[in-house]
Amino acid sequence: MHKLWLIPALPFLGFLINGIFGRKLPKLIINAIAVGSVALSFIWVLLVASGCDWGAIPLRAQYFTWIKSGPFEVGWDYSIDKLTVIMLMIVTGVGSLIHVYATAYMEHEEGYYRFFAYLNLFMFFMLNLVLAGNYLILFVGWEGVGLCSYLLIGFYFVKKSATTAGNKAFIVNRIGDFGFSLAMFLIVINFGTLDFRRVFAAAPGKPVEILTAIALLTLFGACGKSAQIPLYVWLPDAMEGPTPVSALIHAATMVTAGVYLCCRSAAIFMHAPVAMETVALIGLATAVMAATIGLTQFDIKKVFAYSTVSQLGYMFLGVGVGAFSAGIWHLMTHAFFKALLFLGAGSVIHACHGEQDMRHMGGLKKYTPWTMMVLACASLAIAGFPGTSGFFSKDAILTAAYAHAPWMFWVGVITAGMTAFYVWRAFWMTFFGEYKGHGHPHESSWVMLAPLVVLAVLSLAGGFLFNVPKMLEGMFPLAEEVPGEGTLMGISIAAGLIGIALSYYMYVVNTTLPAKITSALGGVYTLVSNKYFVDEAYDAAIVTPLVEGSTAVLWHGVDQGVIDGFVNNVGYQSKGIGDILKRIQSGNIRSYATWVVLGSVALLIVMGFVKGLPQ
Amino acid sequence: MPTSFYPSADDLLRFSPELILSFAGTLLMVLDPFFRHIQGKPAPRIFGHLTIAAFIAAIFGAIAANAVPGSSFSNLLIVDGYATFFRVLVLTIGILAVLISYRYLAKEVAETSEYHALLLFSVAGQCLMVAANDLIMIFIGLEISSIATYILAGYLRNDKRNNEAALKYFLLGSFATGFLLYGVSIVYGITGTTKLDEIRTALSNPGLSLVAVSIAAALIIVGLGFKVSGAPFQMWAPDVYQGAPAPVSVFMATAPKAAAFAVFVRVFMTSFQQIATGWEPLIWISALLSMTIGNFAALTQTNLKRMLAYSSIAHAGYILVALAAKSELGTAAVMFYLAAYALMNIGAFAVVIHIAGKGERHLRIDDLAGLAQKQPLTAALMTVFVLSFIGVPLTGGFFGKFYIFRAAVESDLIWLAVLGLLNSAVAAYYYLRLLVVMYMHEPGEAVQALEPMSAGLDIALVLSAVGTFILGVLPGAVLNFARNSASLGR
Amino acid sequence: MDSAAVMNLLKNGVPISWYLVLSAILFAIGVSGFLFRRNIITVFMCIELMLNAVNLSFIAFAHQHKQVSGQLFTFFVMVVAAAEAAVGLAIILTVFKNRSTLNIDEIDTLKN
Amino acid sequence: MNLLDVLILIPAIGFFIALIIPRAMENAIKMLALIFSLVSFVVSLGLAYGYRTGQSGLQYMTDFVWIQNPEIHYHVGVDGLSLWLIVLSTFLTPIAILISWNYIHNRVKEFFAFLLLLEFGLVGVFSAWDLFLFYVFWEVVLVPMYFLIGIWGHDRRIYAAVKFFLYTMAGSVLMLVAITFLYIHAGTFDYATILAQLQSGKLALSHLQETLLFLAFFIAFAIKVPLFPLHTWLPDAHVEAPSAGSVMLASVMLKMGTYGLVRFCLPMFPTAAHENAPWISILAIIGIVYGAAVAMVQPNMKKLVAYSSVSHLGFVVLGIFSFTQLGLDGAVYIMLAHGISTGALFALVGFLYERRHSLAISDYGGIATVAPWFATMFLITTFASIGLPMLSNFVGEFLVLQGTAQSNFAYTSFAALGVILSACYMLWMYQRVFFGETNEEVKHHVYDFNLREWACVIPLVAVMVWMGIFTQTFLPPVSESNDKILTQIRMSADLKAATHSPVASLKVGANTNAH
Repeated sequence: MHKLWLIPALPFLGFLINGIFGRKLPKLIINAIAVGSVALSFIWVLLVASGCDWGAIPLRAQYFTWIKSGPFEVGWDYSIDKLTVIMLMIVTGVGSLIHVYATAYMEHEEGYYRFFAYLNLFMFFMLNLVLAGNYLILFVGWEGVGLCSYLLIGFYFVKKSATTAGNKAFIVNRIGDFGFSLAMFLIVINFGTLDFRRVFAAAPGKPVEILTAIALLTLFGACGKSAQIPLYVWLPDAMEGPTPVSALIHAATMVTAGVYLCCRSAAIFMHAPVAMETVALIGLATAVMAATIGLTQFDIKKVFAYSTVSQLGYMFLGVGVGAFSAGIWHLMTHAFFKALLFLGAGSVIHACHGEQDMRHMGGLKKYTPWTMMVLACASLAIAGFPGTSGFFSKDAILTAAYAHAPWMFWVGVITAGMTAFYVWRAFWMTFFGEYKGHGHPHESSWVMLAPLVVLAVLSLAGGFLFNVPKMLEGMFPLAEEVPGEGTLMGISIAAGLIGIALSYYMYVVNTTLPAKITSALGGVYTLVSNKYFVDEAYDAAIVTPLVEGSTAVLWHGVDQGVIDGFVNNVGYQSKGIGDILKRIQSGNIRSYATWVVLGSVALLIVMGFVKGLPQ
Repeated sequence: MPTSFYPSADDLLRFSPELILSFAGTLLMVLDPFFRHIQGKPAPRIFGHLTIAAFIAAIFGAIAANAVPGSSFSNLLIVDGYATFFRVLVLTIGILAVLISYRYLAKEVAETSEYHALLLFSVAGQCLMVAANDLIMIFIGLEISSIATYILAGYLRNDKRNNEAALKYFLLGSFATGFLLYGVSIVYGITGTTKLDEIRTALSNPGLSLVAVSIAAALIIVGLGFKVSGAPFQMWAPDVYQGAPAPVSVFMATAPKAAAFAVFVRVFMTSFQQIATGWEPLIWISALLSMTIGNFAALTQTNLKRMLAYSSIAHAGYILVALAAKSELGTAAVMFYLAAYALMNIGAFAVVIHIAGKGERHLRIDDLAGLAQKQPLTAALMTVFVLSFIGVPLTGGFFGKFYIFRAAVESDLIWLAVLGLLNSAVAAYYYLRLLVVMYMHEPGEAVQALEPMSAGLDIALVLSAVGTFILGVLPGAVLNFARNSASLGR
Repeated sequence: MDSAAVMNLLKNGVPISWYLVLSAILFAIGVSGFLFRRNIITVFMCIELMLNAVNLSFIAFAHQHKQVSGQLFTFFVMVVAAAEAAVGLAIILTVFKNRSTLNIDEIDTLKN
Repeated sequence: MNLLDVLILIPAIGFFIALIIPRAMENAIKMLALIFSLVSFVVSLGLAYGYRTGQSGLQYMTDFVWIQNPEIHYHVGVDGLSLWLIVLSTFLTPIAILISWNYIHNRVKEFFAFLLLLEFGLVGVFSAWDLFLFYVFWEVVLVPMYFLIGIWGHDRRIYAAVKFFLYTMAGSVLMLVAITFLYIHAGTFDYATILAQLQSGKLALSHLQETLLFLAFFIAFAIKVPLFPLHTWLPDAHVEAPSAGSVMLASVMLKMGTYGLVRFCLPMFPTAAHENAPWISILAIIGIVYGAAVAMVQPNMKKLVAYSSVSHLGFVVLGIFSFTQLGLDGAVYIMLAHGISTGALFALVGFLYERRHSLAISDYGGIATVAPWFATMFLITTFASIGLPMLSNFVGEFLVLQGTAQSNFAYTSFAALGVILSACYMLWMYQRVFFGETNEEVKHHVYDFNLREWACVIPLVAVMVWMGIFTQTFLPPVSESNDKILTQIRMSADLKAATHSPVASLKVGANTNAH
C-alpha cells in the first residue's frame, strides 16, 4: 500500500492542528505548521514522483471501501500518472510559495489561524481532487475546494459583500456540480463503475450519443469550477477574498480543476466530437468576452480576475481543439504568472494601504521596485513575449487551434492582443505616472518578495524548464505539425507586442486618449465596463423570480392558501354541519316526536321496500 | 317445559339477581326511617352502602346463576353467558353509579333511600331485560327500568332542568315504547308466540307474510333504537342527559343503553335472523346517522354534559355498526364495546361531577382549564378516558372500536368501517379539546375553587380507569367470554 | 251494507282484519294526538290511547290464534300503563309546579 | 428476554418511575431520564454490536401471544432496516433530554416522562413484527408528542398539536382498516406470515384490493413522512414544539413514515407500489424542489429547517420508489443522516433560542464573532445537510439519485435541482445569522457553548463525519435487508425491472441537457 495518502494527509493535519488549537498558538507555530505541512507534502510529492519516474509508471493505492451498495462500489482510491504528477507539483509547489507569502501578507489580520487552517484544508481537498482514482473521490475534492473557496472568499465575514460573494461562488459551483453529478450518474449507468481506468478503457466501445451526453454534462460542471460561460460570474466577485486566496485558489489551482477534469476525461471527450467542439467554442467565447471586460476594469484585482477567466478560456480552447497537453501546459504557466500577478497585485495593494483602484495608484516604480520588476516578468509572460513561459503554452494552443479551424486561431490572436493590452495597461497605470493615492507607499517585506521572485523566474523560464507536451507524451497525442508554424508564431508574438505598445502609448505617452476613446465608444463602453450586465440579467431572470415566486406563490399561495386553507376549511365546514345538526335539536318535545314518527315511517318504507322485492 | 306452578330452586337461582335487587329496593324504602339515624346521628351514607352491598350480592347471584344455565319460568327467562355478561355489566354500572353519587347527593342534600331504591329497581329491570326470552318480558323489563329512570331523571324535584329532562324522557320514552309494543303485537299476531326462539322457528316456515314481519321488526327497531339513542331517534338524549342529575345521566347513558342493546342484539340475532337482509340496511343507515350526528353536533358544544351526550350518540352509532355486521363477532364486539364504553363514560362523568360542584354550576368545557396543574392525578385519569374515547391503543376504547370495525370488515362492510373510523378521527377533535383545556390552559376559577376528590369519586375513577386500561392491555379474558357467549339463537 | 254481508257477519263473526284496522286507526290517532296537541295531559292520554290500540290488536290476535296468552298480555300492558300514569302524572305535576304551565311547547329550555 | 426486549422495557420502566417520583424533585427526574436514556443507548449499541450480517431473517426475535382472540402477538425483532433506526432513536433521546435540561421550567416531571414514553414507542415501532403491535406503537408515539408540542410549545402550540394529532390520526385509521382487512384474509397479524402468504399466492388479492390496501398504508405513511402535499402539519409542529420535541419529531418520527413504506408498502403490495410509483415519485420530486424553494424564503429558522426536512424526505421517498438497491440503500442512509443533521440543526437553533429568545433570522447576525465555536459547529451541520462529501447526507443523496437515475433519468435530473437549492437556503440563512455585523442583543445574549451543550453537539458532529466517511459501518446490514426486500418484490410481482439499456437512459439523458 503506497503512502500516497501522506500527500493530502499532511495539509489536513495542519488544518486540524491550526483549526482546533490555532487560537491559542503563537503566530510563529501557526506559520510553521501551515507552511511546513504544505512544504512537506511538496517534498513528498517530489519523492513519490521521482520514485515512479514522474508518472511514467502509474501508481495506484486503494485504501478502503467508501460506499458499497449492491453491485456498485466506490473505494477511496488514489492514483498517480503523468498528468497527476504535473498537477501535484503545481498545486503543492505554487501552494507552498503562496503560503509563505501569506504568512507575511496576513500578519495583521484577525483570525490569522483560521486563514491558514482554511488554506491547509483547501490544499487537502485540492490534492484529493488531483490524486483521485475515480470520479467520486475527485468529486469529494471538487466539492471540498468549493467549500474552502466559500470560506476564504467570505474570510472577512463581517463584510456583507464578502459573504455574499462566497455564497455566490458556492451556489454557482453547485449549479455546475449539478451537471457533473448527472454525468457521473450516466457513467455509472453505462459503465457500471466510476473508476477512471475501467471507465476510460471501456469508453471507446460506447455509443457516441452516450459519450457526448456524458462529456457535455462534465463540461457543464467544469464551466462552473473553471468560470466559463455561462457560469463565470462568480469568479470576479470572488476577489473579495484576501489576495493570497485569489492567487492560490482563484488563479493557480482550483479554477483550473475544470480543465484538469476535461483532460482527465480525455478518453471520453476524444470520442465525442460534438462535445469537443462545444468545449472549444465555450473556451473561445469566454476568452474573448472576459478579455473585453478586462479592458475596462479599474480595480486591479478585477482586471486580473477577468484575465484569469479569459486565460482559462484559452485552456479550454486548447482542450477543445484536441491539444490537451497544450491546455495543461498553459494551465501550468498560467499558474506561475497569474499567481505572480495576483501576489504582485497584493504587494501593490499592501503598498497602497489596501487601495485597489488603479486610478488611485501610479508612480509606484520608485517606491516598490522589486514588485514592479516581478510584475513586469509576469506581464511579459502573459503577453506571450517570446521566450517567456506564457509564450510557449499560448503558442502551442493557438497552433493547435489553427490546425483545427483557422478562424479560431484569429480570434485567439486578437484575444492575445487584448490580454497583452489590459495587463500592461494595469502595469503602466500602477507603476508609472504620478502617485495619486493617499498615504506613503512602501515596498513589501522580503518574506513576501521571495516567493514573488521564485515565481518570476518560473514565469520567465517555465517554458524551457517544463515542456509539458513532452512530459505527457504517450498520454495525450502530440500536436501535429502545422505548415507555416513560424508565421503563426510570428503573428501571435506581434499581437502581444502590439498590445503592449498600444497600452504604453495610451497610458504613459498620451494619457488623455483613453478618455476620448471611451466617450467615443459611448454605449458600447458602458455595456462592456458593466460586464455586459450579465449579473443583472441573471438576477432578473432567475434569482428574483425564484425568491418572489417561492414567497408569493409557493409559500403564501400554495402552502398557506391552498393546502392549509383547504385543511382549515374542512374543520370550519364540519363545525358548520355541527351547527346545523344542533339546530334540529329544537328542544321541543313535539318536534322530537315528529322526528321519531318520520323516522319510523322511513324505516317502514325502506323495510317494506326491501322486503317487497322478490327474495 | 316444567309445568309445576311452583318455581324450582334453579328457577329461583336464575332469577336471583332480580329478586335480590327488588327485595333490597323495597327493604330500603320500608326501613328508610330506621336507617336515617344510627345512634342518634344522621348516617345518610348508609343507603349507598346498602345499595352497593345489594349490587354485589346480585353480581354473585348472577354468576351463580351462570353456573346453571338454561331457561326458567316456562322459557320466559333464559340464563346464558350473554345474559350473565350484561347482568354483571349493568350491576357493575350500578355500583359505580352509587359511588359517584355519594358526594353529589350530599351536596344537593338529597341523600334519600328512594334514589338508591330507584337505582336498584332500574337495574333489576335491566337484568330482566337482558335475560328475557320473551318479547313481553322484555317489554316489562324495559318498563321497570324506564319508569325508575324517568323518576331518577327528575330526581331533584325543584330543579327546572331536572323536571324538563324527566318530562321529555318520560313522554318520548313511553311514546317510543308504544311503537315497540305495537310491533310486538304484530309479531304475536303473525307467529302466535312472543318467545324469541319460537318466533325464530315460526319465521322459518315459508307461509308467513315477511312484509308484515318486517313492519313489526321496523316498529321494534323504533322502540329499541329510541332506548339506545340511535339516530333518528336520538333527539331526546342530549336534552335529557344535560338536564338530569349528572350521576343519573351517566347511569342512563350506560346501564339502560347496555340493556337495550343487549335486547336489540338478542332479538334481532335470534328471532329476526331470517329477515336479516331486510333490517341490516336500516341498522347501518341508523349507525351512519348516529355517528355523524353525534360527532358533528358535539364539535361545537360548550357544555360538558351535552358534549358527552352527543358523543354517547356517536358511540351508539359505532355499536350499531357491529350489529349491522350481524355476526357472532359483531355480537361479541357489541358486548365488549358496551363494557369499555360504560367504564370510560362513568370515569369521564365522575370527573365532570367533581368539577361541576354544587348545583352543577361548572359545566362548561372551559371549567376544566388547568386541571392538570391543580390535580394532576385527576387530569391523568381523565386523559385515560379521553384517549379511550378517541380510541388510542392500550385503552379499552381502542380495542372496542377495533373489534367492531373488524366485525364490519369481516361482513364486507368495509366502506362502513372506513366511514366509522373517519368519524372517530372527527371525534378526536372535540375530545382533544378536553386535553387541551386540561393541560394547556391556565387554571380557571372552577379549578381554583376545586376541593379535593371525595373517596367515592376516587374509587369510581380509579376503578374505571384501571378497567379501561385492562380492557386495553389485556382484553383477552373479557373478549373470550364475549366470544363464547355470543352464539345466540342456537 | 246488503243483507248477505250482514248474514255472513252474524254467521262467522266479524273478520279479524276489521279489528286490526281499528287498532291501527286508534294507534294513528294516538300518534297524531301526541304530535298535534299542546296540553301535556292530553299528550299523555294519547300515549295511553296508543297502548290501548295495541291491547286491542293483542286481543284480536289472541282470539284468532285461540290462545289465552294474548289476553294476558293486555293485562301486563294495563298494569304497566297504570304505573306509567302514576309516575307520569307526578312528573307532570312537578313540571307544573315549577313552571306553572302545561303547554308542551314551553318546555324547551334544554336545546341545541 | 433478549437485548431487544430489554431495550424496549428500559424506557417504559423509566417512564413509570418518573411518574412515581414526586414532582418537586426535578433534578432527580432529569437525572433519571438521562440515565435511563443513556442506558438504553448503550444497550442499543450492544444490539448493533451483536448484529450479524449474512444471517437470514430477524435477529433478537421474541414472539409470544399477547391476546388470544384475535391472536395478537408480541413479536419483535431487528433486521438491517430497523437496526440503525432503533440506534438513532436511542442516540437522540439522551441528547433531546440534555438540550431540554434548562429549557424546560414548568411541569418538568411530565416532560421527561413523556420523552421516555416517546422513546419506548419509537423503539417499539421500529422493532414490531406484528402488524397490530406495529399499529399500537405507531399510535402510542402520537400521544407524548402531542403533549410535548401542546404543553411546552410556543405561542400557536395548541393549533399545531391538534393539527399534528388529527393529520396523523386521519391517516392511521385507514391503515387500521387495511390491517384488519389483511388479518381477516390472512388469519393472522404476524407480518412474516402475511408476507409469506402473499408471495406464495395463498393470500391472493385482486388488483383493486391490492391497490386500495396499498393506498391505505401509503397515505398513513405519506402523512407522517410528510410527502407533498400532505406536509403542512410539519412546519407548524416543528416551529411550535420545544427543541427536544422538534429534534425527536424531525429526526426520528418522520422516519416512521419512510420506514413504513420500505417495510410494509413495498414487500406486501409490490405490484401496486410499482404501478403507483410514477406519480408518487413526481410528488416526491415536487416535494424536494418545493420544500427547498419555500425553505429559502422563510423568515423563521425553525420553519426553514422544517421545510428543508420536507425536501430531504422527498429524496427518501424518491429513492424508495426507484426500486433499485442503490435507491433503497440511499433512502435508508438519508433517513439516518437526516436524523443526525436535522437533529443537530434543531438542537443548535434551540440553543440560539435559549440565548436570544427569538427564532427570527433577522434578529441575529454576526454570531461568528461572539461565538466562533458555535458558528463552526453550525457550519459543519449546515454543510452536512447541504450534502457535502465526507459528511453524512452526501452518501445518501448520491445513492438515491444514482438509483433513481437507473430507473428513470428524468426524475434524477429534476430531483438534483434540490441539491442546488439546498445550498441556497442553508447558506443564505447561515450568512444572515452568523456573518455580518454583530448587533447589540446578540453581543449581549449570545455566548459560546457551555459544557452541557458541547456534550450534545460533539456526538452529533462526530457521527456526521463518521457517517460521511466510514459508510461501511452502517450500509452492509441495510443493503442486506434492502436486497431481501427487492428480491421479495421481484419474486412476488411481475416487475419490469428499472431499465438499464443505454439508449433508453440516453433518450432522457439527452433532453435533460436542456436545463
